[in-house]
Amino acid sequence: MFEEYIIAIVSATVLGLILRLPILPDKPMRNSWMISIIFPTVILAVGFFAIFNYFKVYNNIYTAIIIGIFSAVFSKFFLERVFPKPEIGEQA
Amino acid sequence: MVMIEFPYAAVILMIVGAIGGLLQTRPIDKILMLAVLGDGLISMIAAYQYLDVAMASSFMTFVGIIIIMIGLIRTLEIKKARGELF
Amino acid sequence: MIEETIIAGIIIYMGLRLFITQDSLERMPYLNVINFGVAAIITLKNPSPLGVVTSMIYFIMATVAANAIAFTINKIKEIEHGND
Amino acid sequence: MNEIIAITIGAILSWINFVIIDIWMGLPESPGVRGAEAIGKSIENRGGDLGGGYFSGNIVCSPDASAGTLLASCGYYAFGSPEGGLIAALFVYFGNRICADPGYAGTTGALSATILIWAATYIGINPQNFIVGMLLAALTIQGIYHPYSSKLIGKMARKMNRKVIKD
Repeated sequence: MFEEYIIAIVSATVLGLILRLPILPDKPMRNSWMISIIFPTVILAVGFFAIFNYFKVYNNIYTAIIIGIFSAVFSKFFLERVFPKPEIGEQA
Repeated sequence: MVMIEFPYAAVILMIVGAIGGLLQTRPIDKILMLAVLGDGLISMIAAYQYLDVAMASSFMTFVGIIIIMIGLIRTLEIKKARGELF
Repeated sequence: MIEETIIAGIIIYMGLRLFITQDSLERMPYLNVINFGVAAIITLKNPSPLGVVTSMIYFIMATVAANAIAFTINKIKEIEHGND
Repeated sequence: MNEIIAITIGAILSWINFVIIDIWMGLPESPGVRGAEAIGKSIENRGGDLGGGYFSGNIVCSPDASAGTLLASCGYYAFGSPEGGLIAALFVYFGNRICADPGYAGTTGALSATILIWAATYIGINPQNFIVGMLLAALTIQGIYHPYSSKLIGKMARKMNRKVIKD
């Protein structure tokens, strides 16, 4: 039950370290926009795997590893393009 | 013990949105009341379990409100640049 | 059943109070409570995964719309009274 | 009569959860967007506190820990297991990024609410009590009377060292 979540977290962390993501954000941590391992890569990995864990077919180890790799690649290369950082004084 | 069914609350929301939108005079208040009317309509749809209609109308209503907002700001800026506002 | 009664009562109270109030910036927190109530009733009426996805999409889109409305109220006030 | 006690306990737990996390993540410090600043100034003009006003404006303008608590309890109730809370954290993070916010408060609130509900099911409090309780908690902050609630939030923020940053 909980092993697949841990495997997804470990997979995301290892690929994030290979891709040179920082581990923690900048020091005033509650208003920095830096993308790091513990936020949001691990959150993305756990959330995506929870969707697959609800359907009882795909909750095996290989899906967990693939989800971890996908979330690390997504947060490294595509997250800034999908949800860009707002300019100063811009609305939603 | 008194029990209130939910559709009465949705009906009251829709009446508040409609009459409030009639009584207000500024455009921004009219659009805020339009948002209240959309809330009542979506909750009434979802209370009778038409979930796909509720999902589609929650997209379309609020995206429409955002587009109306952008048009309102542009209109007021053009009016101010021409000097027609005061 | 008592949950539905409480949520309906809160929504009726907030709707009437939003109808009475005249300040347009004071209306925004009341509108936020109405959004909370509608997102709660969607899940309570439909306890299924599609129901909770509908509730999440509704709440996020309503919050984006409330953000746009508050921004526009501020912008209109700046335009009418000069940006100072 | 048992349900009323459960709803009361759920309301108190979710109130503590979202107020503590929102203040800890610095919502009373500064308005994130321009609309939140306008709402805060309006509440201050009506006799409230500026930090509490920024708190209310930030809750209105982006899904923070209050939305995280509500959607996590909704997900727990619909899915019947803690996976719903994790999915709610994912959705709240995406919604926060749409609304021009870094997204720390929403995801932290959703995950802590998931843990809290999972612990509370052992003492007989169901997730639907948490849904109604979160609505009651949001009503006490946003709906009753704005000056009193903003003064309470301002006092708690000053005690937790999250004052308004003036520039």
